[in-house]
Amino acid sequence: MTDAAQHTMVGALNQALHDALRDDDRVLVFGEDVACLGGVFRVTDGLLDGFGGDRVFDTPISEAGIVGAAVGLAFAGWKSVVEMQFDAFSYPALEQIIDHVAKMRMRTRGRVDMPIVVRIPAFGGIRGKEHHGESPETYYVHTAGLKVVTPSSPLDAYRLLRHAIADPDPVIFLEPKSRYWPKEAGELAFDGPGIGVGRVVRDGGACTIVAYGSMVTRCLEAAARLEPGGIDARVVDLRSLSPLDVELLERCAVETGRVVVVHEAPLTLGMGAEVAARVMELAFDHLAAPVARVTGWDVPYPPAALEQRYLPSVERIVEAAREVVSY
Amino acid sequence: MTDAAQHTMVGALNQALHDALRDDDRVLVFGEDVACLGGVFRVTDGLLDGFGGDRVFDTPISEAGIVGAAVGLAFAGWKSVVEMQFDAFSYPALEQIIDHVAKMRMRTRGRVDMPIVVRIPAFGGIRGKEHHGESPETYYVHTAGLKVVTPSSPLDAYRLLRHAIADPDPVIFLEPKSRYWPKEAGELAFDGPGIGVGRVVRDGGACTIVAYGSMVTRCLEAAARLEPGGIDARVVDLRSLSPLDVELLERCAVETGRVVVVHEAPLTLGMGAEVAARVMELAFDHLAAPVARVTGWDVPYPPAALEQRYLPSVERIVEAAREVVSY
Amino acid sequence: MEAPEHWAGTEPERVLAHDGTPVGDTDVGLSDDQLRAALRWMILARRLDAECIALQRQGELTVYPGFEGQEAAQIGSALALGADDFVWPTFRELAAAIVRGVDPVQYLWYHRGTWHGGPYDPRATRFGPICIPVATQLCHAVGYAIGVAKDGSDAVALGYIGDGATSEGDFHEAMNLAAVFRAPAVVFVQNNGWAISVPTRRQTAGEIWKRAEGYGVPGVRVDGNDVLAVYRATADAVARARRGDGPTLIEALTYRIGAHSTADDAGRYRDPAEVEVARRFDPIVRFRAWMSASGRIDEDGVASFEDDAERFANDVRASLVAEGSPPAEWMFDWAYAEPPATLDRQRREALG
Amino acid sequence: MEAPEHWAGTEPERVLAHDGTPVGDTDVGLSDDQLRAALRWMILARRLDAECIALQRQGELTVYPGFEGQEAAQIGSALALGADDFVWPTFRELAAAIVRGVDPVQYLWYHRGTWHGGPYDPRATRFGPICIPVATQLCHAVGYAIGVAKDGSDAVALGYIGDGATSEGDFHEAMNLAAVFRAPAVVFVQNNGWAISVPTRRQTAGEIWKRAEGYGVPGVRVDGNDVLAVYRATADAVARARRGDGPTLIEALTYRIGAHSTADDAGRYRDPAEVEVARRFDPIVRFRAWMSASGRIDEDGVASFEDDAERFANDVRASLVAEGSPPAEWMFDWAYAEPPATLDRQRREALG
Ligand SMILES: Cc1ncc(C[n+]2csc(CCOP(=O)(O)OP(=O)(O)O)c2C)c(N)n1
Ligand SMILES: Cc1ncc(C[n+]2csc(CCOP(=O)(O)OP(=O)(O)O)c2C)c(N)n1
Ligand SMILES: [Mg+2]
Ligand SMILES: [Mg+2]
Repeated sequence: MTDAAQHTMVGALNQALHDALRDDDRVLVFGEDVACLGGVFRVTDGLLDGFGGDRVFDTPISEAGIVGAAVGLAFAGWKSVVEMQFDAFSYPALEQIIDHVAKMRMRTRGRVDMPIVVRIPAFGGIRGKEHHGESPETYYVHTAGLKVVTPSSPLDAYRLLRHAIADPDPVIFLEPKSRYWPKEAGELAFDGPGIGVGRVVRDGGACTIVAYGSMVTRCLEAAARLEPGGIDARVVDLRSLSPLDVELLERCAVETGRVVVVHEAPLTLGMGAEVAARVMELAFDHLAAPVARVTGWDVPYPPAALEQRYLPSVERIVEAAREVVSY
Repeated sequence: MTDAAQHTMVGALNQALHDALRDDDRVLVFGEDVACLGGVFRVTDGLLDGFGGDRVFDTPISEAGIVGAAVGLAFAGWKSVVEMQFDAFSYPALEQIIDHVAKMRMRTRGRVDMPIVVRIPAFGGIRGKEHHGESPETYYVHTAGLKVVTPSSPLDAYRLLRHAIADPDPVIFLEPKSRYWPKEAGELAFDGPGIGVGRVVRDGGACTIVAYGSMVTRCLEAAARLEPGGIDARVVDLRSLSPLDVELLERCAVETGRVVVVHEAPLTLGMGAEVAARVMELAFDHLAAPVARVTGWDVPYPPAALEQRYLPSVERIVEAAREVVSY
Repeated sequence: MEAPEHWAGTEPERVLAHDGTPVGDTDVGLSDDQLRAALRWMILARRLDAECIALQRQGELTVYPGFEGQEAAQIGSALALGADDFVWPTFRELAAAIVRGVDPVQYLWYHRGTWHGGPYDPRATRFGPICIPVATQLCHAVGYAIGVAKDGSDAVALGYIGDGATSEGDFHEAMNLAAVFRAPAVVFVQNNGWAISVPTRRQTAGEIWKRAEGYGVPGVRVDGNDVLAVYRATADAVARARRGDGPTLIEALTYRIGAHSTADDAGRYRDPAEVEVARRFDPIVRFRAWMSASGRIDEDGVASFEDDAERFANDVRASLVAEGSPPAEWMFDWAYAEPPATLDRQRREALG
Repeated sequence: MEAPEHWAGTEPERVLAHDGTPVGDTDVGLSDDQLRAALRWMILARRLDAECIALQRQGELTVYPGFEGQEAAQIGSALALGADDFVWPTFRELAAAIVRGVDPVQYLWYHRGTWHGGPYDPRATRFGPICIPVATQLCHAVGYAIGVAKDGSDAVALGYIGDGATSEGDFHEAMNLAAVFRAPAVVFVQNNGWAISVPTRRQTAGEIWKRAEGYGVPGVRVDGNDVLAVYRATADAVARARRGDGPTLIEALTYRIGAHSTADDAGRYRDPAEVEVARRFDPIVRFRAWMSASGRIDEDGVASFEDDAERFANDVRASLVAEGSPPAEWMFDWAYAEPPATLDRQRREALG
């Protein structure tokens, strides 16, 4: 891998899985269509050939069974990286995830780790069918015992997935489908910020725009549009939705005094609610304006024809930033 | 029913189901152990005798199947009131609830209503076993297409359940187990505030304590403790978690300038996050202090021996109120 | 390979041999006109399927899951239903949909990304919304069946499901509920050998129809490429349900000739030779052979059906491509019976 | 009523008739010492069960689900396991737990509300955490079985489940996964006739063991009150799994003599006459009759077991009531491997 190398997120995730399987022979990769097909998005392409059917295998269509099996495999000392084919198809596994994946460590008084990674191609924006464009993060972030992360770029996708697989705790790994194919140049490296750490992807002092996953790029576009108008917006990529990097949120809120949070998920109890509440708790006296939330609407995710009317647009983000700045 | 009559919440809910079955012959009541046994909490006691096995029936242990059947029954013109035996046992039905109960109306362009009520004995405080004391509201409140309500008193339980059953949209009805047995005197009546409307259960000007379900009583106790110290706290019972009564939240925030929100669910993305975010959006310039959240900790619900160390105590609520007032 | 591997094991019920020669009683209760109508539907359906794939290639549909090879399974079963019976489909039953009278253009709104589920009226057409989360629709079918039975109607609910979806918990819960409540339901499994890239042998170690006994209901294995056998097996199951004798599980052995969908590349996991073998068992060729051999149709008759199919496909295309985008209001109009105040505010923000 | 209704249908495998007279080969592979040990365990277990109910009445346990009548099913199956085999229990397998060497006091921490799941070490005891969401543990059992097989171990996973829980989707998914992967797993259904207030006939319309064929695995129906038959059926299934021949589904016909739990009032839904009938088939009486008739034990022998049971129950009580409350730190200590900063803050707030 040379510095010049260009990576898509699909390629970076594939490399991360490959390297994790290579570095730790307790790692398994399984799920629906992940082996022979290499996954419907090709994220697991070539892993079967590289590591054999004992470590990389296809399963029947049984999300609860897949995740439940991962729990049993953890008792047997295996680290499972399972794939839920699309966001909504992780819902059949929610009982296993909430009741067991998240609680087994506490239940066993720390005697049994749950080093399970649940990979979920998530979020919308790809003109997908119903149930193929949802943002399930709230269900997981609210569930104590889980960690939840989502990358916004190929290089960070590699790093976060390596960290997730190495983590002794269960990690829900949300992959922004709409960012699967854009390329990024650089070296795929494990080192660098892990889980629990957010990052500033654009500096600025006028306001802080907080986002994650698919929305980070849009926020950067918005920031670029704001610049000519004299508004230099800082953009934060949360990366880790649980645990949240509250120190970073506090610092940005204190330094800029104005915060906008952006996500695809519906407004009510979306991540923006937690970000807003934390920012108020940590930086109330520094806030010059209420935290603005730019999110999907409180309706089911719409069909392809309307999804761009549902997702936060660059215009809406720009508008919100202008409002908090001029508040 | 005379004004003097004393009602427990179990009795009020039972009466509401009885009256709904009597007033509308399209209403069905089914679930695990609801018919012959009358429910593990006796909420459905006597309904089988009163209305027969065609309208009140026991099912196999199949939460997904129960809720899925309710969807099919709605297509056939039936209004199902189903019971999930305990909070955590509603999780196997989450896929059916999120993918179908919440979305079917939109999917069919309004052609098919989903008049389904999912009754869930919820929250903790009864020294229950694991999975018997959880607060699942966030999973439902974040799901667009659902309504979510929870009563805090017997008389309101009757009213809310009647409204929920009459509602053409699906309603998740959370019953605070720990409030099942205390009595309230008065007449069980359908009229009065419906879904989407919160209520002030104690007036006061120093601060507003927002709660729902099981925590309302504790907040009233806290308010009583604060009074001698010269802090007259207003207490709001949200009643309706989705839709939220944002007008009421705005008014109270504007009038008192100080808000505390209390719930059993873990802090992160619990209802308190949404309340805090809304209050900031609607009353920023009137806020004298950051909205304080007094909640369960971000850990799995603990065993009986520790639950009172997990649940918001009167002391913690009092403490938080003092802090926002003296901020 | 003699035949697709998932057809091995118990011999399925069959009326016509693969070459169209009768091996059972061909009087399955269909008049000659109805038999001709069945053949016509099969020819129309296949032509429409090809048109949809073309429409997708041209960007008029987002993703399209074809059903080539499954015409007999879908049409034979759909024709066995009465007007009041209700179909609960997956995402692959366009052939059954048109037989049931669903407007194909409205149906295709779904694959065009215009609206979820299919905007046709599911109550009026007695054809449920297109269902994506596999197996979940069976619970709806069973609930519906329980509901109509309560109303004293003799209507039956038929739920389609694929081989892969039978691995889901909802398949099991629906089957068990149907059996316990003796619901007037028919669970019709189209075992087309594949669940995206996973062959039936890696989906289950048993024969799907054999699961019936465990639920205490009848199970039937039928040649899903024999439209007469499919019709008879379904008609029997429907009659049983109507009589109040409860549900039936039908496993129809067929084959997915195409890829899982236009987004799928079957070449990555499936030997083309297998498809060539499967093509030898084409359901239309078989039925047509018997129809002509038995003097029920001649070349001209078939030719006229093909003309109809051509016109049908062209009409569908014409109307579909003329469809515009749905108004953004639709996002807000039907989320709730009356939108809450908070949502109204969002609506204004979104549309204003 | 001759026998509990859910025992009707297929005759279960049986070694001893209800009165203890042999009806099959009594040499099931247990030495006389092992047979005496089995009887001793059954007597100890029943005495402990009674003690737990008393402890609950006295407020020393929160809620307790008794297992009276299921001693043969639990102990016969548990004794058929090897040291490396792993049990995945429900909430009612205290008898199996003590046989497997789980400290009953630690086990009862669960029912005392001291800690979830049972604080015993599940890896060291090869006994999984007490599992409440019914049927979910079977998926763990199957995953564990798949995992140990990957390590070349010949260990087997045995998952217990109740009749009612077999209606859950997880039962189906676990069975199907086990079959597809030929996992070394045994699914042991204790059909005790009731799921709280719901009798087996309203839980399923078929016979549970017959579901096996649909998954392509062997199914066995055994008299769950015949400890020898249970032992043999389980030992055969375990041997099959060890050989790499995959999973087995066992339905053990037994009876829940007590209420669902100390919180339940069975009088509301169950005819006491049914319980009286069931008592005639007591598993301990049956086994003990054969043991004495065959000269394997005498009155003194039984009396000494009863003394052991008395001591055992008293010791458990003494240690249990001596247990204090867990420290509040425990809430925070194990939620994550290293608690995140945000949680540390909460910890200080809670404990400080
Ligand atoms: C709950 C759920 N999990 C996963 C998927 C993704 N998915 C769509 S179709 C499909 C394969 C279905 O195979 P089968 O049931 O045999 O139907 P077929 O495609 O052959 O018609 C899968 C896994 C889904 N739609 N729903
Ligand atoms: C998923 C889920 N739903 C509901 C319950 C509530 N519940 C606890 S035990 C029980 C009955 C179980 O019956 P069965 O499986 O026959 O086991 P038994 O109690 O007879 O040992 C039910 C419904 C649960 N624990 N888990
Ligand atoms: Mg298939
Ligand atoms: Mg039972």
